Amino acid sequence: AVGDTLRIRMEGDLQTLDPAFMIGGTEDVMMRCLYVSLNRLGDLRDGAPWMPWGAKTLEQRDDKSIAFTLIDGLKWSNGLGPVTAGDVKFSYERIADPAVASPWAYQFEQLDHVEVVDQQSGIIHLKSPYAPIYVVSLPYYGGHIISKAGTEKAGGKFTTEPPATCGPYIFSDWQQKQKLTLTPNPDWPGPKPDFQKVEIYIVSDDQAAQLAYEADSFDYTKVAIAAAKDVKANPPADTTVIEAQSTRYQWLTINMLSPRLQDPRVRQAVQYAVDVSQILTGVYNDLTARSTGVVQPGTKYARKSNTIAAPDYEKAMALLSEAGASDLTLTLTVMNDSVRMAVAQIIQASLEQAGIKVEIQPYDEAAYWGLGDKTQGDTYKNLDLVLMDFAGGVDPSENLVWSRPEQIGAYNWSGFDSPEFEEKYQQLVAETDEEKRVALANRMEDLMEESGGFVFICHEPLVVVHRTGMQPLIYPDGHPNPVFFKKSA
Amino acid sequence: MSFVAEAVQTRRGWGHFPLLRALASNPVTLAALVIVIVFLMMAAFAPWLAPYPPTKIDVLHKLQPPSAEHWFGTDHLGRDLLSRIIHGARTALTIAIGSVAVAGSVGLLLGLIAGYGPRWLDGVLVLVFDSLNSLPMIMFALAIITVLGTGTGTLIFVIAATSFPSYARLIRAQTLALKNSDYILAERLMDAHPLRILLVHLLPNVVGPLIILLSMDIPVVIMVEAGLSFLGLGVRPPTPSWGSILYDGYTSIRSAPFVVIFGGLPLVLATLGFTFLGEGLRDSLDPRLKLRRPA
Amino acid sequence: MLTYAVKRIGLGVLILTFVMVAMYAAVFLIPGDPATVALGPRATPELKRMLIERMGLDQPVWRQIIEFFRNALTGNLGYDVWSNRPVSALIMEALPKTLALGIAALATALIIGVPIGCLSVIRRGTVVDTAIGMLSVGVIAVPSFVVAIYSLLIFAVTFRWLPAIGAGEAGDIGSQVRALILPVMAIALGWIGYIARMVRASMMEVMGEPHIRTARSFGLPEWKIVGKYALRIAIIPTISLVAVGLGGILSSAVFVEAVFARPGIGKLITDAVNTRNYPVVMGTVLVMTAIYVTITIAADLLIARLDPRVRDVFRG
Amino acid sequence: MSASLAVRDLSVRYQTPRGEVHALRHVDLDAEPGQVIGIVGESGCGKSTFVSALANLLPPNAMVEGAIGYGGTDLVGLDPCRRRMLQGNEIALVSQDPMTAFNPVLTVGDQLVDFQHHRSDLGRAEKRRRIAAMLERVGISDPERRMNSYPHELSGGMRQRVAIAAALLTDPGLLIADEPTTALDVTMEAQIVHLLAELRREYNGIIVLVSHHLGVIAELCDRVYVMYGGEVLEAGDVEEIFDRPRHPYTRALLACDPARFDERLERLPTIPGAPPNLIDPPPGCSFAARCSRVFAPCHTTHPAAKVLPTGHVARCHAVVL
Amino acid sequence: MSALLATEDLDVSLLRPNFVSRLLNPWPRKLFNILEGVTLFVLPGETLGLVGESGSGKTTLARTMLGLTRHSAGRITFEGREVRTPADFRALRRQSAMMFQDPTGSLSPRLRVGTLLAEPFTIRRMAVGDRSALVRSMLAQVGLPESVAQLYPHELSGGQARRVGVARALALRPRLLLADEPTAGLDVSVQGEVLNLIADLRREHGFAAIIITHNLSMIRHVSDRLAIMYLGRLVETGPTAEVFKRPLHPYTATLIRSEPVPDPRRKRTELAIRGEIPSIFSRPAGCEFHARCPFAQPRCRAEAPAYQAVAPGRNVRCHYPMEIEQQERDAAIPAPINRRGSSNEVEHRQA
Ligand SMILES: Nc1ncnc2c1ncn2[C@@H]1O[C@H](COP(=O)(O)OP(=O)(O)OP(=O)(O)O)[C@@H](O)[C@H]1O
Ligand SMILES: Nc1ncnc2c1ncn2[C@@H]1O[C@H](COP(=O)(O)OP(=O)(O)OP(=O)(O)O)[C@@H](O)[C@H]1O
Ligand SMILES: [Mg+2]
Ligand SMILES: [Mg+2]
Repeated sequence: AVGDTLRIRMEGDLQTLDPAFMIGGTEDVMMRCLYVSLNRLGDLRDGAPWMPWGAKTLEQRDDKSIAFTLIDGLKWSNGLGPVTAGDVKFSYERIADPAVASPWAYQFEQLDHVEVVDQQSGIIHLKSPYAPIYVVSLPYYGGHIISKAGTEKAGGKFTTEPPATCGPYIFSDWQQKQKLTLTPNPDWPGPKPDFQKVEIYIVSDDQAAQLAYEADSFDYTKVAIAAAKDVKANPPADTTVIEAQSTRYQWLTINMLSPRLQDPRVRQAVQYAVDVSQILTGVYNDLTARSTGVVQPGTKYARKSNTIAAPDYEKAMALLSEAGASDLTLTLTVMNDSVRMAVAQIIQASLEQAGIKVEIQPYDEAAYWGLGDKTQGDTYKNLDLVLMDFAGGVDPSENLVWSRPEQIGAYNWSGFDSPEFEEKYQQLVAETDEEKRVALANRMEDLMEESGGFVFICHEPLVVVHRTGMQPLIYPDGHPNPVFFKKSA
Repeated sequence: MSFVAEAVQTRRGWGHFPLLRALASNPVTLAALVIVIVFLMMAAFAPWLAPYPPTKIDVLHKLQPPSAEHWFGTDHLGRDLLSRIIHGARTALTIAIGSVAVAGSVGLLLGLIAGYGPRWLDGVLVLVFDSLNSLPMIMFALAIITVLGTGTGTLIFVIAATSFPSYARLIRAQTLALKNSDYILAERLMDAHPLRILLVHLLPNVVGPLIILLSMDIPVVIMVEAGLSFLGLGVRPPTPSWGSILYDGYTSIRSAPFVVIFGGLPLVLATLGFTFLGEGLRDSLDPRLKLRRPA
Repeated sequence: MLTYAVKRIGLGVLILTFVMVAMYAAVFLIPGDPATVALGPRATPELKRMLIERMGLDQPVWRQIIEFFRNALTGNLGYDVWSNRPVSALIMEALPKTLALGIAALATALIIGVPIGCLSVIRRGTVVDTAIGMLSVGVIAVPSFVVAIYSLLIFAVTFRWLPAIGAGEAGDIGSQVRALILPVMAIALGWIGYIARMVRASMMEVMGEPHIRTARSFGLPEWKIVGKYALRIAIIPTISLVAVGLGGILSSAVFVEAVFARPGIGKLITDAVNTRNYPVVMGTVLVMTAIYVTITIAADLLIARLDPRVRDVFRG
Repeated sequence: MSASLAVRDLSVRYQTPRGEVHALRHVDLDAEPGQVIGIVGESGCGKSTFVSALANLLPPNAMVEGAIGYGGTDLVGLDPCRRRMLQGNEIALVSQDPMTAFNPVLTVGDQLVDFQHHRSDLGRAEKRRRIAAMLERVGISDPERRMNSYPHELSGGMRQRVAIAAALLTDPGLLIADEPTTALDVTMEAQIVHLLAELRREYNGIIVLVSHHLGVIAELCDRVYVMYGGEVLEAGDVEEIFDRPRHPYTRALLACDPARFDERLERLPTIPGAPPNLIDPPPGCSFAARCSRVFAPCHTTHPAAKVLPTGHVARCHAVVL
Repeated sequence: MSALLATEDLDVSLLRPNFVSRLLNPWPRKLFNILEGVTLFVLPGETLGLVGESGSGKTTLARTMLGLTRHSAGRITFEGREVRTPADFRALRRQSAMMFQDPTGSLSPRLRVGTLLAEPFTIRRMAVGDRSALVRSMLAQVGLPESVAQLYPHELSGGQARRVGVARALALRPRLLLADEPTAGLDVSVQGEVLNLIADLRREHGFAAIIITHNLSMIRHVSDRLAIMYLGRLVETGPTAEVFKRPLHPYTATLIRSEPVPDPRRKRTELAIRGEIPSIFSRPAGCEFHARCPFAQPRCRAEAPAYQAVAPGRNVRCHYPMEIEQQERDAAIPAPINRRGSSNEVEHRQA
């Protein structure tokens, strides 16, 4: 049975409530409750369409300007007065300001400035046309609006105690690494959320979380992929299972900079030798299909198919001997959690069939991310194969951006250096015509696969269980927005 | 003299394996000895004993419950669990015996130096021992493993480096106790070289309790390896180890509990085996032996 | 006694210094920085630089260490890289929960393990002894996560007797105690075996001593001989063992804290290590080492209380 | 309480991995209340085994045969519960090493209170009063303070006094002292011997005193049992044994004691050879291998115990009635 | 004849036995004298008996003489030359040998007797032709069968271990033997064997011996001179026979009288000495024996007596040496505390 309290499980604790420095996960969920953004997204199962939220109106004036008007009665807590267009200007420009060093600055890279028209309305001016702004920048992460006066009073910086909030809920209690409690904001002018109280429980272990869900400790939780099959087959009582594809996409990087992989035929041999279907069955329980690229499947931008769609060990071996590399040993670098290790072992076994020996080299998360960083030395040139995954977005640009040449030595670990790709990327972000954008995105993924630097695996499945008596709303990033959870009759 | 005759006779009567016979006289110790020997055989002859290659993946038959083909079932990648456990014995015992041997030798050496050497050196060494003891293990393990990379050698190094202080303390305490014993004084009186005293007279007398302690610590090390596997710091996959089997089993503990159960079984058996063997050794070597770890 | 304590504390301070130097060396060795851990591809170089500066890692190591100790003396253990909350506050929130867990677990283990060990000695050589021996050594080898998961399944999911996760509501002792039961069980089980074994071993040693024969010669009942005459001596090595164990439990409660989603020191330090949140790591290690040192000193003093022979040596 | 002691044909064997040790063989002993029985013999001849058997404190690997009659009951066949009732009540033991005889972590007073557990009629305070009185009695000054001391705070002599006090507290009918002075200095030994001598004046139970110090035996005992190789070779009143020893072993033993000679000896007298192996005791007389008066039957026939008119009992072929 | 080894005013001081503070604190705070003003000599070929109660410092003295314990004041001379540096002591140790109190404990437990016996030669790197022949001859010398060479120390009986100790000590033909309690824990017969053995070997090789003991009845037969120690000081020295006949110090007299006599008709009725040896850490003021001395005078409580020569070869540390006021003293001996009930005694005698 669903009560007046919505109990949600998240994995990590809160670090900061400053949108400019937030990390994700719990923080984003919290901010969706505490702040407003100009627009918001719908459920990912509906394709996550965007709709106005903190703005009464939000319209594209021309390629480079968007006008907005805030809803009436939005008020800051702490007696800081009404929420104004000035606050919007402050929030966006702050994140875009390189001096602030916000990790989300890239989302507002194209922001020129925000023009304040009057108290409630303003115009967002872009440097160049940037179509993804409605789904990438405005509804989440950096799009949350903070109080100019409050922030300035706090010295321009704050972390877990925001100087003022204006969203449907207020942050009322925090038990470190255990529980966060949100209660309704009496000043909230918009539609009242269904739930009187939101509790966010912090449980990092998926196994434990599932047990705790069954023990009725909360009403909504993500489930480990390994357990998904079981949960689907025997769901706990009074439970609905949601299955979706998340925006986390996984692929195998084949590093062209590696001395062992300079020859395109060798890279292609690797591409031919990875049996992705085994990974999907073995690790993901066939909950998800093979991805054709990095772009979110199910959107119009997804490629129709992979160029190399099925493993061909003979071909791989032929390519290898052609390249004179029949005795190839490669290391496969991987982050040391159970899912990724399982994928790595299947890749290892699969490459073995083509005569490629693979040594798995696991790293802990922090060490792993430093491997491709050119400021940390030359390791990025020596990686062979890396199993990678990024959390992406629904707009293709968000996922393709990391393969740009300028990302070599940062996050383009394939060493994929294609001028054509860069050109197409620039066109993609500026283009507003959907047809053309689809063609651009598809071409970019073709380029990626042709380079021999990538084997696309999948977009990880998202499995969520929740009490039947409610309707959750999940953003494409896989995290819920508690404000729009509905009690079903 | 009849006493001498008696003594000589008994020596002969006991034959060449008095220790083995003494061990075998206690049924529990005998069982422990058998377990340990079985595990050692398993480790030695793993490739011949295992019904399947331990790394053979078969995703279509993953997490199969025990059956005629797979006596212990299969793991999350469809590998034969029994084969992995048999091969895992090799990894587990290599790491356990390796690190215990390394830690034991280092502890022995430093303990002797601390106990017999000059007092300032003793102070420095004790400080090192205590500090290493109070250093958080995971932090240390993480530092070493990220620098050296995972692998059996690294694991042995990490475990040895964190466990040798307790052996060193034991040896030091023993050495201090023996340092002023009459026979060491007698040797000093004959102007025996300190090195000779250390190696010929002190070493053989402190090493006994150490060996017993080491044998009882072997299962502890196996558990530590399992714990490090749990943190993703264990042996490099797909090498099977008891720790990694358990770790893999954890993710499917609900749907396929047999993985954890069969994966944990050798750990429990090995613990029983080595612990009781160690206790048996202690009882038959010297019933009054003080096996207390210095705090 | 006092001079002894002062000297031990001096030694403790030396150990602390030593450990902190080692920690800084480790930080120097371990690759990775908090920004890349938290943000992955979104971490900008500027942000990384900013965080490194905030952690003071851009300074020479010796300067960092001196700075750290100078601040630590004033109670300032640094600030969390992200939330900028004082590390001391984080520790103060996590520490009581872990202490409660550790102390409760070891107390439980003592309360159960010691009598079992005694029983084993009273019934030595019998089936009871062998059974206790097998069981107590056996449970040592059962990984605590297995106990944790299955106890969750039984007591929280099936019977719903006890809460599955968390450390209970702040200020509600009842709920805190209820939340403690399962984690305590998971940790204590292995320790029960360990303590029972330890008590039995040292008790068997004591039982061979002449004063036990004296007690026998006066016809004292076996339970009294074991439970009073032998235990008083046999418990002494167990105490230092438990002290070291308690020091260890505080940071090795990681698995159990993960499974029961108990916010504690173990979780704090592993999270901090995993995210390279070095100020938190340093502060926590300092506090944990200090606690470890304190506990061992306390154990020594306790032993001195229990063993008059040692006490006289301390009196000096 | 007082009753007489009659040991008949008592044998004790220890089970060891090397074989059975025949530590005590066919020992007879009689004692009346008020008597002090001395047991002498070389190391390893079974003295401790014998008194441990009397006090029911043999280690688990011991097997007992024969009978120990005490006040009409046979202690050997008694069930453990009844036997324990006798321990520390009827029979008390003062052991050899005062350094280790007391529990080091309990105060002397605590232990002495516990040792009176048979006296359920007394309260703790009364028991402590009795202890104080008894400590005073054995010559410990300031008994109240001493009761609160730990054993290691007392000197060896004092601890032995406490041990004697502990034994006396239970009003035993049989007081056994196994080498009570061996671990002590001459001066302490003299003081303990003196204390025992003083005590026996008012004590009316049996005292069994083990010692290999002939002087102590001579000073304290009424009757002496000379043991060798697990057997009693000669028994008799103290003057008889010291003045007119009949068994060659007794004679040799007495002759060895340098304290018997005031003038300096160039060579100290000795008994050549070593005691027999008790795993495989000789079939004949156990002293035969070392005896100066050995003749044919000694090696083959086990000599019977002969009762001499003087009250002597001797196990020797050479002794004629 | 000039002394082989002599000590003059030897002091040995030690930190209070607080091992923890010794462990942690290299600077000693308080000193206690374990030995104080010991002046003693041993002549070549002579046997000196060193007697005293437990804790009186006998073992410490022996160790100090060989440099195992450092002295804090005074001199040690060997053949007239002062022994001071470690090298001097090494040279001294080459010429002397020591037998320890615990016979088994002074043999390295993991080595066989054969190896142990050859050790003095191995350590000094002396060429020995046939090691087993050497071992055999050493065993023969102390009357042990060859098979003993194969045994470990714990397999030896007390007497055998003593013999091995003797063989080892005398292996290098020392000029001085220090024997610490050579008969402790042995049966009378074995005790005689060991002492006879030492005496025989001494006659053969002519070394001097210092025998430490508290067994008076034994020492009177084996020593030429006696030195009596009390609380770290010498209280009396003199030829053995004379000391036994006419003890000068009351302590010596009480020691002799405390020895039980193996004769049932000579039962002691009075107690020769009361009380216990005081702790070295709290030495009584004045004469240290005054608390236990039956003849203590006010002066004894106040003033420490000097160690003075009263007759040729006889020294005593007492204000009132015994023979001077013999009469008074005999009168002052305390009345017997109690006598055995006579009727009882008679009954038994008659039975
Ligand atoms: N628990 C035991 N197990 C086996 N043999 C034993 C045991 N106790 C004693 N013995 C053996 O029994 C024999 C007699 O020993 P006991 O202790 O009675 O001699 P004792 O006369 O008291 O000697 P001591 O004078 O040395 O005390 C010895 O040979 C001894 O080795
Ligand atoms: N290393 C030491 N540290 C502290 N005190 C010591 C040390 N060695 C000896 N003593 C003390 O010096 C005193 C004399 O000891 P020593 O062993 O020389 O006496 P002893 O006459 O040989 O006694 P025993 O007859 O018991 O062997 C004792 O009170 C002892 O406690
Ligand atoms: Mg005995
Ligand atoms: Mg001594």
